[in-house]
Amino acid sequence: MLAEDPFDAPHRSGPATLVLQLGSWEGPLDLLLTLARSQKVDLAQISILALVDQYLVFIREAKALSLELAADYLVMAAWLAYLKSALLLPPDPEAEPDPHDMALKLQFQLRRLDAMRDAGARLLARPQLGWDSFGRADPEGLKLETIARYDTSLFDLISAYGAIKARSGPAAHIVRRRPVMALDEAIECLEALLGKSIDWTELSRFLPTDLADESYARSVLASTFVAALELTRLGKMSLSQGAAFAPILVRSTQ
Amino acid sequence: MSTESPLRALEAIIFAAAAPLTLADIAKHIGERGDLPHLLRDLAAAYADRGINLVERGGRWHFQTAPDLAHHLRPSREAVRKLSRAAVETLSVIAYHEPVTRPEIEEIRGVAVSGGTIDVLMEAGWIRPAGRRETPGRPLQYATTPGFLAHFNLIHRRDLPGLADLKAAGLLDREPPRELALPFSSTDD
Amino acid sequence: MSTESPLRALEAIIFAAAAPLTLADIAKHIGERGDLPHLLRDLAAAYADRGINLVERGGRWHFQTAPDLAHHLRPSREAVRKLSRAAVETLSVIAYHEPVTRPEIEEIRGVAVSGGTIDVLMEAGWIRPAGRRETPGRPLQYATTPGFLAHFNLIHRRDLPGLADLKAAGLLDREPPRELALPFSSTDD
Repeated sequence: MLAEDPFDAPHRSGPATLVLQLGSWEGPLDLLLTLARSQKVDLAQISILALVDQYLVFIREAKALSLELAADYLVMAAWLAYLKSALLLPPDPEAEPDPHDMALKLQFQLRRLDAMRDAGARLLARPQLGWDSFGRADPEGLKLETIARYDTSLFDLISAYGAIKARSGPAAHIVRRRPVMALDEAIECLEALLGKSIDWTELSRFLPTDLADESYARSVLASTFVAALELTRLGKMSLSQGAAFAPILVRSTQ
Repeated sequence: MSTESPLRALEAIIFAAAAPLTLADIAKHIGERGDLPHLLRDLAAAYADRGINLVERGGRWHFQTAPDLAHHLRPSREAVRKLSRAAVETLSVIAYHEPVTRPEIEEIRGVAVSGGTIDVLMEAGWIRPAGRRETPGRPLQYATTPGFLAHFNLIHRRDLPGLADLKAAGLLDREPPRELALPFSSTDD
Repeated sequence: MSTESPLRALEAIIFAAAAPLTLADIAKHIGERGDLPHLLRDLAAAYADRGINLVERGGRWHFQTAPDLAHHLRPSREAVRKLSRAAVETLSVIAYHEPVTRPEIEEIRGVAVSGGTIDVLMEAGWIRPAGRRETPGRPLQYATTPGFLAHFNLIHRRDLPGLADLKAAGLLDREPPRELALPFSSTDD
């Protein structure tokens, strides 16, 4: 045998005589399947123990060659090592999960993946549209023409017109004057009432108490509060509140 | 291969082609053969009575559906539809105020009229453009058609109930009762 | 019209259509008739030996050229885009297990399915999202399309190569013989 360039020579691994090219496997299950097929028996008859050994040898060699192994290959190796020891131990009825079930499941997975590969190959071997048979390249196309017939009666028509006329007919709008205290007014009031007082005083004490109109009273309350905020912003007074919903205290800073 | 084989290949080639094929085009696929015109005539004869015919147009061959079957390929069906409220209202404004411009319709209805609404009424054959108003912007006017009168069983536009009639019928109330029986409510009258 | 007429109309309709037609599609053009499946079979039989065949694919009918004539039709030298191995495998997993979720595909293949693979198959029009599985996480399921059946010349999913054998062998069961966690099945859970 001729000496080969060591960089060209494919690395061969023990029983499986596989080319060490991890990139060509789609994960540990794929590698396992390739190894299993090298046993040249029906996958249903595969020796799981032999397969585990093949895989572990493969991984060991890969490590010896300092090849980068993806983590999932190592996880699989650890799991298979565990499976192997469980299979070799005297049967333990308490063992959970049963290692023989695990071996069966692994065999099932391999057979299923193998079956799917085979199915894919058989699919691709079928005559394919666009390669073996061809559809019409330039069909005229079919078209359903829908002729709309509108089911609208004269009543629909005139009642619609009636509705428009009713809608746009003369309408009397009565604008009620809502009693409000304007913000300017509230600022003026509060500033005047506060004067030069430097004692903390409840804001509510500055509200008029004799208001009969409830909506006006609410407007006064709101406007006075906003006025207090505005005067505080202008630095003319200070605001204080001990707690949420506690009385709001104000005092002049002038 | 059977003697029929060239015809099979011929029909497959012409069928799958993206455009009608000349004799030279066909020969590229099937190989040069002196009897090609003859084969094509045979194939055309075989299809003559079918729903698909092989025809020659200007030296190019293609399959097409038999002309007498066109009604199957573009069948029409009648769909009964309800006009949208906007369309009915727009139609009524046009009917009562024609010729009327779109801004006028919008003013009367109090809402914008979408182009789609006009299109639907036009497609239904009930309204038509009726010249331009000689005012700034020269807006297009709309009017109803004889088809409109026919559909609503009106001899003349004057037969539309007037405002007084509408009021009497309670149709100027805010919420017109839809089931209201009116003397003129039936289109069969 | 002659008794042959429905077949003529049928062939014209299917011939003119831009895509395979369901019975319902055809009925829209030819009218409802109980013997439509029968007529279609008759028409398919009439075309069986020709260069153009009438075929049913997933309940949809279309004309296509006979596969044995591919050598006359194949665009010379035009490279077919080859599916990646991952895509072929994913496609077969979906076809044989549908409806199937992505975690299930990953469990069967033993590796994560890249989004690109699903995309390629979706773009080819061969797979489609098929609702969510009512299990925790409500994962999306995938199934094949009529286009998949048409592309691979399958009348029905039943005709997938080896489907019956795989089913009999229990290899298409959603649950493996026992519920056990293997290391490669847990990565995406």
